[in-house]
Amino acid sequence: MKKNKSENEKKSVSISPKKLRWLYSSMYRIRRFEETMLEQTFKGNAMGVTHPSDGQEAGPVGICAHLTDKDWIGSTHRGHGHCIAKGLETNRMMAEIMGRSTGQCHGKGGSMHIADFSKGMLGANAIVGASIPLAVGAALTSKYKNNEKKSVAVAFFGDGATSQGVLHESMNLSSIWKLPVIFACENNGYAEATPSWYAVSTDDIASRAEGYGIPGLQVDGMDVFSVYDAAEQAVKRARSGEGPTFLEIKTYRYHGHFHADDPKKYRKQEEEDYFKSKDCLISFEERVTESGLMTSEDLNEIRNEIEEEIKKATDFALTSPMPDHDELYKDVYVEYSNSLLGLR
Amino acid sequence: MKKNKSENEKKSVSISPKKLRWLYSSMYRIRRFEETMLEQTFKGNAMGVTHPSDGQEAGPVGICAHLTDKDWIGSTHRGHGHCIAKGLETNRMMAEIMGRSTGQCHGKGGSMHIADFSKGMLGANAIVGASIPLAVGAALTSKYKNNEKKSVAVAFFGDGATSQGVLHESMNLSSIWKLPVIFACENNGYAEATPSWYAVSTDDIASRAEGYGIPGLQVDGMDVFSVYDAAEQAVKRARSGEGPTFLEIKTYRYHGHFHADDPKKYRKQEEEDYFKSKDCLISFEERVTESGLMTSEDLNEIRNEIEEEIKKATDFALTSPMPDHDELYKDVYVEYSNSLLGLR
Amino acid sequence: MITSTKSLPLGPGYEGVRGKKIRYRDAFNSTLRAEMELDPDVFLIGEDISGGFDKDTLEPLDAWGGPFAATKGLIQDFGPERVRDAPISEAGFIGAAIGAALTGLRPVVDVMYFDFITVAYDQLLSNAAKSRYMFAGQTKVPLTLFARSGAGTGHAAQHSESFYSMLAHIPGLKVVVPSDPYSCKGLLAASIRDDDPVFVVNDKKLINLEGFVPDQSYTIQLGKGRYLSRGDDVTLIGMSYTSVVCQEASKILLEDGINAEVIDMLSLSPFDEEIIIESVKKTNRVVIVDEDTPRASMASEFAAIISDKAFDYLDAPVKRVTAPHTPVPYNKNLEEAFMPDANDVVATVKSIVD
Amino acid sequence: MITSTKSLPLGPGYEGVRGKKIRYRDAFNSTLRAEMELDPDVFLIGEDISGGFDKDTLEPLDAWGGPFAATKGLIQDFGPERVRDAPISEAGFIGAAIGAALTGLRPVVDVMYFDFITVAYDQLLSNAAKSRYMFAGQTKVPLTLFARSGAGTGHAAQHSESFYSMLAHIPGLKVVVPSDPYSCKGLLAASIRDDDPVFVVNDKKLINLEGFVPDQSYTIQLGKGRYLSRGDDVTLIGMSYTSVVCQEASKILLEDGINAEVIDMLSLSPFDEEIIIESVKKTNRVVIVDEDTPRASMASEFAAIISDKAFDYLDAPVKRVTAPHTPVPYNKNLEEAFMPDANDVVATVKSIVD
Ligand SMILES: Cc1ncc(C[n+]2csc(CCOP(=O)(O)OP(=O)(O)O)c2C)c(N)n1
Ligand SMILES: Cc1ncc(C[n+]2csc(CCOP(=O)(O)OP(=O)(O)O)c2C)c(N)n1
Ligand SMILES: [Mg+2]
Ligand SMILES: [Mg+2]
Repeated sequence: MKKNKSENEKKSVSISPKKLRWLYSSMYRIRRFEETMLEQTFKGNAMGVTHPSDGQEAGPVGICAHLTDKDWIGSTHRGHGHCIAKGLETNRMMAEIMGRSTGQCHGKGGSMHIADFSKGMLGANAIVGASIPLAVGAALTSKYKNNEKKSVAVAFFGDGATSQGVLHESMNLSSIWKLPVIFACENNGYAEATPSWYAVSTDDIASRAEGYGIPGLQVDGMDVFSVYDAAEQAVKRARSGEGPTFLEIKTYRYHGHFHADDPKKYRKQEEEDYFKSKDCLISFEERVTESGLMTSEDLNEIRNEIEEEIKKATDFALTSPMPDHDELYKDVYVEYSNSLLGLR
Repeated sequence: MKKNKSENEKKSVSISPKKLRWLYSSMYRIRRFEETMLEQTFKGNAMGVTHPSDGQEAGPVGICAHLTDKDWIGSTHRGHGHCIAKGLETNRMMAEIMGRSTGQCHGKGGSMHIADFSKGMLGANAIVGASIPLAVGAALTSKYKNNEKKSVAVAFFGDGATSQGVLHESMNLSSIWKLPVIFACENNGYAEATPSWYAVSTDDIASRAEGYGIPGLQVDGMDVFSVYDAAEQAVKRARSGEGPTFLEIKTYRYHGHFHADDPKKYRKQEEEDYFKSKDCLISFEERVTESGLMTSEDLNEIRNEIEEEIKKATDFALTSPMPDHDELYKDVYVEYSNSLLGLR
Repeated sequence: MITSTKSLPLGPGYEGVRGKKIRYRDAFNSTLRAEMELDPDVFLIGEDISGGFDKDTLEPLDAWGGPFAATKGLIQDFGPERVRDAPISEAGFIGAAIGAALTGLRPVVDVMYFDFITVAYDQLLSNAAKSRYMFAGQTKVPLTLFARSGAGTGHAAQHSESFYSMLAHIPGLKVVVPSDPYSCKGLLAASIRDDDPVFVVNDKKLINLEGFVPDQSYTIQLGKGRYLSRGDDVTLIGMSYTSVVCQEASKILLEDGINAEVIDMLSLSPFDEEIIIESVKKTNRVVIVDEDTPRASMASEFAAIISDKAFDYLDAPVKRVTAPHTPVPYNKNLEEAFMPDANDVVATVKSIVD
Repeated sequence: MITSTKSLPLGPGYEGVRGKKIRYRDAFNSTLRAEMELDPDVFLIGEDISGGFDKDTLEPLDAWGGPFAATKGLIQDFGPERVRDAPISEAGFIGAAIGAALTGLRPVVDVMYFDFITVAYDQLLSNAAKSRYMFAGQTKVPLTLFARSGAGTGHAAQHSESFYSMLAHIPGLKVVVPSDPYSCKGLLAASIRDDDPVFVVNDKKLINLEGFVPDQSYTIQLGKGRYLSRGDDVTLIGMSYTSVVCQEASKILLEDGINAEVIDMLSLSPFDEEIIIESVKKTNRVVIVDEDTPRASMASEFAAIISDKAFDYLDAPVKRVTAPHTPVPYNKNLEEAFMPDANDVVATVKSIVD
């Protein structure tokens, strides 16, 4: 198995200024979205449970940097980062989390089910592992339509999800069918409070993929350039019809499992400190300013734009109306029919 | 991964005469049971579909040689060989296949659900893959009771079952919990008519186990001594508390998937010829007579005994009564209660 | 009278229409073929539907014609991309089929035995049935699944289930239970063309049943039942194979001067509330016949609907004749006792008709 | 009056018995503890029930007290063999629990959210529920599973199900739905001691409900319902949280001079047919209230039983008040509209009581 541990200090140079800007702004957008969402959750403005992904930004951003709206991603309960990296609008996302009619799913899906099919976002899924075969199916559509070049699929999932059998079924299927799919395992070390060293019988998850004839790469998920490079290879492989790749992205979630969880109860301070010292935003900032690719002013400007955007998104959400009562009965079936819908 | 391809010509010498006798008689018993059962199925005496395992005898026999009634096995739709190797009585098995009250399950289970808990046989299972976690559970009981030395569990399943996610979940669970379980994959090259080279994304299934921290061994399943040796290691590992082992047993079924299936439609004659040239009975006979461990007369005597046994088993089954009507309602729950049982 | 655009809930009565007597299985197979010809986005996934491959040429062999020969001949004509043979990974490939449906294809999945859907139950319930709702109509799941249900073939407890009521319970999913070659063709075509996930349940006991099937293309509207015979004394409600059982029972009853009206539900979700109410309002008595086990079943559902919406018209207790609350036994005497038959129905009718 | 051997189907009326007011969750937790102390073969499996481990000492941390704090404190006292933390492999570890049950242990499984049982549905239906039958009584499956059901907490479509009717449909499985701390203790103890597989459903809305619980050990017989209040005008049938809803409704109805009799089913499989029939024979009117979706549900089942066995006593249509046939929406207004409430019940009662 090829390890790929950000030895490629030079890589950033070959990325276009526009893309660099995109990488940073996307990561910062996720960070601020999650922090703001948490604030709003604690204010009682989210309607349910929320699972923040701050700390993990480099994974989805490094991968989605290679994707277009025609490519698909599947996502999880911890899905806001995937959504933002895939280009969803933060205002409609925030509105969804607040259960508003202007939300991405009219307030019917919520934090764990944000979807935007126009952006290639298949919908976040709250059953651990369950979205993995959906991404395989999107890749199947691509192959069926002879369209690998234009459309590949990425399944995002956590270390905990590797214990679900459906991942293994999905790896086998996509391997024998040579589907353009990427298995993106965000290994943040924990599934709820349970550490992956307890629950996962290997410390090299990527190596499992080899038993399925799938190349497995382990990457530093705190470094967007590492992820970017590995994803580039994987996406290329997919687009050229060579089949699936497995990426294990070593990362960390800064907050608890969900908004009200205190991770200090089960994680050591030094572990948190270690990952925070490698923070994807700070390391990006250092890298690009040191190499002269971007200036502090550039970065500052981006941050200000995003602050503004997130503020607007929050206001948009807070001032949006609740969905009509009628929404309860809509979209169960394509044809809206009262008689299908039971007794009240 | 350690390959173990019957280089151990000498091994047979160290096996006790009694055990050698047991190996041969068990294999022959399975062979004749399956052939007789097929005859009876075609005569209309079996009540449903039957899946013969002749050709595959060396696998279950080589493994169960190391087990006692306190050890457990889980089995499949193709389970008669496992049952016989585990010491079940052929008359009650035949009676079960003929749906008789004297059958192992009073005629309620049939060919695909033969069980004998007194012999450590957890019950055959007709859902592909579904018995694997049951064996893990039996191993868990053993560990819970601090009883690994006395009780280990073997999960038998086919190459087709390796595509079921529950196998992978079971491997991970038993690895992190260090359970005394053996994953015995009988790779006969086909799942129904579908070849494993199509459906399984690796030609080294045993190697997948390594991704779970489980040693994987590939053995010649036409040679009972090869299986015997590999199983010895695996059982020892389990009994000494070191955890699971995965055995891939390369084997072949001589008949079709089920009684009425013609395998010529999807298998090549030369493939069949190749495996039949390595037939477990013939190769055993050659080995033991050449090395002087047993004589042709010894073998002949065993065969005659078994012929007699199977004939008696068949007569026993054919002359046994059908179950009472009341059996329909029994054993749904432990407490037999009409009021639980619905409307008729 | 029969057109491909108009639905035909009422079944028989198609005299003058060109057609022939064929088996249920052949109606199924030729409908699959027709729908694949009609729409290039329709494709099949299932275990063994290629029936093996030649090791040297990699050509599919179609050894079995797929499970129950349902897909026979299709691999030759449509190739392995449109007849996609799957490993034994129901959760994986049904999940993949849902993903394909979400992204624009129309997958049709052979689940083989009905029982096996439990292995993929989460994909069916949490993804296929809910995606459209959770995502507020952004997407649809034009997925069709089919499988063989029912006891009667000695396949024992894990290959003989009829638990379609559990599927009909699930909002977002549709369930149909054709009972003859005619309804098999019309409902399968309608299911494949439908934009929601539909589960098509085929009772094994129907597979070789013969019946008249029009040559032309047609669909039967999902959610519509039909009358199989008319009568004034009692309503018999059947579904899947029990529609055949009800017809048998009605013939026996006729000899005793009891005129039974037989309704074949055809669809279980959505289902035809009107036809039930209409009939019971006339006959004032009803027996619901179902091979599924009784608790929280479709038989319960129909009884509940009737005792609410036709209450004022009922002259006798609402009766169910179902399988007992037991798994399916192997022994064929027991298995026969498990399945509701015409005698059970007749006896129950007589208990409520004076 | 209360003894550990005698069952107590009737609930309240235990004046003079020592006990205290505690929360449902605490009744659950202390009963788990008591049953583990009583029988060394009882052990727990579930995700996060150790609540993490210290990397250096390998000590369990019990960070959460398990999902919904149900297992809080148990890992410390019983250790990791009896409180076995599982990876996210429901099919695998529920299968393993069944295997352990088949070989002599009494596993108790925390399924966390009710919805997740679909991931292990095959193990539940094909193995847990059928093993004893298929093997003709050679074995038993003394397995208990528990999970949290219900809408009302903003968990949206995949974490809010109440589809217990699908489980009650399955022969070989038992299902209980305690509705207060008292029944929680008695039914959980009975379930763990029972030799068949039992699914204990805990509605999230009940978790913090307080109620009187006797100190002593007792069980409530599986399959028995109880009266929560007596009346002559109409029978309200509740289960799980809707028993609370029915009580609320009965108070409102009383203000309008309508005396409702409230039945709390407590068990769904087996269920207490007699109590339903007895009550309806007296009140002649019935409304069944259920948060599960309506089709082929337990509400349907009770309606079917009533319209058969109490038919002659009915003076009005049999009514159901249930969730609509939709997934659970996220937005809290919609979610509230999804759940049946006391006003829905009152309105329905008024439609059948003159
Ligand atoms: C099938 C299923 N089982 C359990 C859960 C409860 N659950 C939600 S998130 C989670 C942990 C997931 O861990 P991981 O996959 O590592 O993702 P992370 O939360 O770390 O992003 C669990 C157990 C669930 N949602 N679905
Ligand atoms: C979950 C499930 N899917 C499909 C089947 C149908 N089926 C029965 S046996 C079989 C092939 C099994 O192949 P393998 O595991 O290699 O065992 P073998 O028959 O070769 O012994 C299939 C697909 C089943 N019984 N259960
Ligand atoms: Mg994680
Ligand atoms: Mg095989």
